[in-house]
Amino acid sequence: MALTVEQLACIRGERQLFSDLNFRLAPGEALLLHGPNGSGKSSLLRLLAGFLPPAHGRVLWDGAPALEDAEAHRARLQYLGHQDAVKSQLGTGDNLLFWARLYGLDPVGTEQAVTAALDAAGLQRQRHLQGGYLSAGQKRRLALARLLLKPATLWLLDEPTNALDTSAVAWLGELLAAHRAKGGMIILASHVDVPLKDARRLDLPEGKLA
Amino acid sequence: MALTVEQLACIRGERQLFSDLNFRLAPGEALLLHGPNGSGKSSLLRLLAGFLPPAHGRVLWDGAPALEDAEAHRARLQYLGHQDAVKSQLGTGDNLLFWARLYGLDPVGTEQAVTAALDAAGLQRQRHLQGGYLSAGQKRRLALARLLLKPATLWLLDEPTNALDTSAVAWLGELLAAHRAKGGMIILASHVDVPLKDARRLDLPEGKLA
Amino acid sequence: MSAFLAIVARDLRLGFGAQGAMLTTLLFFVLAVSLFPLGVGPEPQILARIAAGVIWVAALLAAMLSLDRLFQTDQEDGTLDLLAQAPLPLGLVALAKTLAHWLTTGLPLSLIAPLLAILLQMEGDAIPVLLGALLLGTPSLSLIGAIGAALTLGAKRGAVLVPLLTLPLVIPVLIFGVGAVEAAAYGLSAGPHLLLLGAFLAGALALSPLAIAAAVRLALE
Amino acid sequence: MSAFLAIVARDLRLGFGAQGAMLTTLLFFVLAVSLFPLGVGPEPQILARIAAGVIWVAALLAAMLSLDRLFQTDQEDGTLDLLAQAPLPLGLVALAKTLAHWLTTGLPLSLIAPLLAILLQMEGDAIPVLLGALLLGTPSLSLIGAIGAALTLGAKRGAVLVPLLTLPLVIPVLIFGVGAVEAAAYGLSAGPHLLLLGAFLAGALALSPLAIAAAVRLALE
Amino acid sequence: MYWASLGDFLAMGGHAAFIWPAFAIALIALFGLGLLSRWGLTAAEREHALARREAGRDDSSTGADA
Amino acid sequence: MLHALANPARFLRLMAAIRPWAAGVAVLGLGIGLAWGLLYSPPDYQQGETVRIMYIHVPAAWMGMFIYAAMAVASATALIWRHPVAELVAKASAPAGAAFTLICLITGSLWGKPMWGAWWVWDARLTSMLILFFLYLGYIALWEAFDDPARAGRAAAILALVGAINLPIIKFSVDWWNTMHQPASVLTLEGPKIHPDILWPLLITALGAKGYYVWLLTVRVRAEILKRQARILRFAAATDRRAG
Ligand code: HEM
Ligand SMILES: Nc1ncnc2c1ncn2[C@@H]1O[C@H](COP(=O)(O)OP(=O)(O)OP(=O)(O)O)[C@@H](O)[C@H]1O
Ligand SMILES: Nc1ncnc2c1ncn2[C@@H]1O[C@H](COP(=O)(O)OP(=O)(O)OP(=O)(O)O)[C@@H](O)[C@H]1O
Ligand SMILES: [Mg+2]
Ligand SMILES: [Mg+2]
Repeated sequence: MALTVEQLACIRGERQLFSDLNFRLAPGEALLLHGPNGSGKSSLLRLLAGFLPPAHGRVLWDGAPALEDAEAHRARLQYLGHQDAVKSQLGTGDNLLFWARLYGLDPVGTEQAVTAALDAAGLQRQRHLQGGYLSAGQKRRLALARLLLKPATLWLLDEPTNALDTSAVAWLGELLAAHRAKGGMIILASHVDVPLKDARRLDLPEGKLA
Repeated sequence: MALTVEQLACIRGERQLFSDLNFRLAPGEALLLHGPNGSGKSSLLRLLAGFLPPAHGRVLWDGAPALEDAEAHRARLQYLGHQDAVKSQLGTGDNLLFWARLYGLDPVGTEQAVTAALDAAGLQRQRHLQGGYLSAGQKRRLALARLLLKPATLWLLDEPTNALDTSAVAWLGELLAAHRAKGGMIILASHVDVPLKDARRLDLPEGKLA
Repeated sequence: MSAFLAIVARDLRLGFGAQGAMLTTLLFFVLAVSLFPLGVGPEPQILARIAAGVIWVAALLAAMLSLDRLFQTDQEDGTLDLLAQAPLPLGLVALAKTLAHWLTTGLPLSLIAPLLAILLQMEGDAIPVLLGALLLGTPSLSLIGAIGAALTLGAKRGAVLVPLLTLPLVIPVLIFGVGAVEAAAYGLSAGPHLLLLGAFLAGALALSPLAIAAAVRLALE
Repeated sequence: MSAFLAIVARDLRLGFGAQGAMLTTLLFFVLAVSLFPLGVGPEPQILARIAAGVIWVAALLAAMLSLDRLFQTDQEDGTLDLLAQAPLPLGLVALAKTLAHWLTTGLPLSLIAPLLAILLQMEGDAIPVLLGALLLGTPSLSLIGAIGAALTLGAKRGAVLVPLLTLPLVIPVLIFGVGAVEAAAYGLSAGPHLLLLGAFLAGALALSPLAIAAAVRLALE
Repeated sequence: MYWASLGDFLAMGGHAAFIWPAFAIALIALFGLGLLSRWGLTAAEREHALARREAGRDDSSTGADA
Repeated sequence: MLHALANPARFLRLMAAIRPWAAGVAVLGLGIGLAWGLLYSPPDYQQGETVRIMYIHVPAAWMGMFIYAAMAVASATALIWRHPVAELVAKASAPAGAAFTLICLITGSLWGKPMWGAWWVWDARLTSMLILFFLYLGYIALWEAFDDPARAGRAAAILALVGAINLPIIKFSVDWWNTMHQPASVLTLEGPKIHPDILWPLLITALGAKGYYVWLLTVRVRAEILKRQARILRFAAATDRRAG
């Protein structure tokens, strides 16, 4: 099990963000994306998640093209973007419940999984509060709690620590470590320090000419 | 010119977030708000901005109740919340242009002010790009650039560094210093280090039961 | 005043993108009206009889289509916070946004309505009255709709009540509007109906900024 | 399947709950239909003559009301990204959301239509046919409308654009729908019309998930 | 030639008010659209040349000037 | 080659080669056909001179329908082979199609006033033409509603295809709708009545209209390609300045 990226290039709106990107990620490994604003970190994550077609190059999973079989690719990854995907009209617990159901947890397991995830994220007290009333950090915690609801090998995280307080950052660190210990892979974009040991680092420069 | 807060308390949805809050801010001073997620930093800022009525206590400006004369209060402050208020269908430059017009800059000054603000924020190249296509950090820069369009004494900033890269954080540091040097006041909530020298610090504990 | 105009100009560009604005609404309106002959059949006498109703229903729909998002998008991206902090009373902000809405819906559709009336074989004498009634009535639709839009923002559980509150308020506009045209078509005086439409508009103009401002402020808490 | 139901259930809660979308649709429908007796006058023959057409056109227009937000709110808060990553083909996700839309618009509107038909003096025999035709036809409206909603994701002036794009495409539904009711009113068999409505629905059911999925994927790029 | 005189021709058997506008509108529409398109092309050519000068690529290797 | 549009030299050369011929066909076809129709063809025994409107009306109707089909084919090409030029061909076709459809509608209603006594009746043929006009306008509006041409192009292509599948159904249903009610008019120039003196100018005008369409395509597609290239160059220039 390994993710290999070969000569990847990305174009947004006729502008080339990066090109000739190569890296390989084995189980338990983590990759930290760095680069100035607008350098293409989020775009790279969206590309790896299969939202954006690569302008050039290949993404391989165990040597086979990863993006072609969209269903299999979806099954092995979890994506967390800049947005929290919290529905403001639904309660905090109901927000998670929906994702648990969507990810196909069985009805009995669902309740337990949601309770466990809320506990882990420190949102027990907010369980019945509408998503719209949560504070910014509480919303981000809720988004992170979703990671616990679906087993996936590859986590793609876009600035997960935004709006988190220190204790939540520590919790995220534990999450990441546990995921890697189970053989998971992580690609994470961030401008600030993230509790992620021995991560490799990929610097994206400002976009260049097509 | 000074902002004084006396015995302030805030209740959200029947839950008391903080109470008996007291502080005083003189020109050139800055206050850093700390506290875990959901402790009420954003609520305090919104309260000071006049969005939320205080549950108890008073906010004074030069000794007079500040929130009663809403118009005067609006005129002396700039508020930057968690959200960037960037319109995705408008171009980056047009986004700023709108705010400049709204703040009553004269037609000649408007263009210049917008160009200067875009330059400062490092968004010259994105001037004609739609707001929706900006990266997260670019949106945040755009929101910060708005601070340059309206002279105001009191800046209320809610986690301004979220999504900013290191160079943008440095720029923000300069902005803050310049504002204080001109006698401005700053109240800023953040979970990470902000380049703000000699700021006083206010810790908000977890909310208690009302 | 320049702040007021800035909001109007921005909303015109946003909702509808300056030039495309009028055109899209017009097209939509023409399309909605042309559905009726397809449903009711092509007989001219019948079309002429229902013409006034058809045009007013299409106008109501056009007004409602983009209305519920009048304040919502601004709230979701944080713009409403800053608009409330603008050097302009919130009532005027609301009025500016409502004006932009009317300029992109009510106004263009009123102007094209006479053409549609001809397609629907409406009585010639009734057509100027139709134009006048629409010009007087559609601003009320925008204003009352804006109250509803603002109420949806703040209302927590009660949002279901919003259509119940606002739609009944537009019924008078529709009744007087249709009434004016019918009166003219039968050779009676449309004056009283138009006067009532005008009075309704005056009332809406005076009261709805207050109601909208109150509702928006509630939503920002 | 459980993932499919989870989406339907969630959208129903979002639709019924805060937005009051269902009530708006119903009220608009009733308001639109009840406006015609005002214009046309109380003559029963004329009312009966236009009843089927008016009800169908009003249904068509009412279905457009909340349509532009079918995918948009989910896109704006990032939910659509995650729905596209769900262990469920995007076409089915789209189908689930469309089903929820129909359950909150087409279904209640069909159920209330017989009442309106009685008010409009429709032939008694035609009323069950009207109900059946609406139940068969309104899902097609939701399906084709969802294509329009997906295509305009991220577009300017989406609210007006969606009906503009979809109304021309759903004209067959209107024509077969009215045809069924009129046939029944004249004592003819409504069977062929209903069959055509069913065939159109089958086609829409088969093809529109593909088109919607393609359009949504485009919007996520 | 079917027509006896120019007057006959212009009168179109009494239907001039319909026939001539029909021809006029059609030709104006086609001609106008053609003209607009030509102007659009000229504008695009100018913009393209400008952009290319700005990009410092005055060579004609993009082959767009065929 | 990252941008398929960066070097569509062959395509542009082909278009440039076609353009003068297309222009010639357009001018000659429209000129001869319309002059023939106005000057030499006989009036109809029933419709009198108004029948001359047919020489614009009918070719315009044909072109309105033909161009939509061409647009659908181009859109399918764009979606399946991801060929950006096909997208631009579809985009460039839409105004031409809308214009011909509008001409058909206007000339038809100018014909209808003397013939039927009404500018407009809700006849099946008229109605389906009106719907076609709306389809064109919707397509154009969708293109205009996006600032990112890549997004707009593919969204519009999907719309054109959905419309193309639905168009025959719409036409069928509208035809059939109109027979339910009293048909509003009976067109008299059907089939055998078409005299060679009428048929020839009609066909020549139609050929001219086709030539006009091809000429318009060569102009508009070229403009679109240049505009896109200019955009690409602009981004490149901005990036260069920054890097250098
Ligand atoms: C706005 C009004 C009208 C519209 C939209 C319209 C539309 C059309 C269309 C779409 C066609 C092409 C049919 C085909 O070839 O399949 C057509 C053909 C024709 N139209 Fe019209 N029409 C209108 C009014 C009239 C009127 C008033 C007349 C004359 C009384 C007329 C006479 C004809 C004739 C003679 C043809 C050629 C028939 C044939 O191809 O066999 N049209 N029209
Ligand atoms: N349609 C478009 N046309 C031109 N440029 C575009 C378009 N869409 C996106 N871009 C540019 O592509 C870049 C996208 O960057 P992306 O969001 O991947 O950056 P990022 O590295 O995640 O930045 P941040 O640190 O701010 O989150 C931005 O510079 C943006 O301006
Ligand atoms: N209607 C309500 N009912 C109950 N609790 C509410 C309601 N509205 C808000 N709250 C709570 O009030 C608090 C608001 O916190 P606020 O947004 O001010 O926090 P913050 O300190 O800014 O947090 P963060 O660091 O995450 O931004 C949250 O804990 C939230 O759950
Ligand atoms: Mg990013
Ligand atoms: Mg906060």
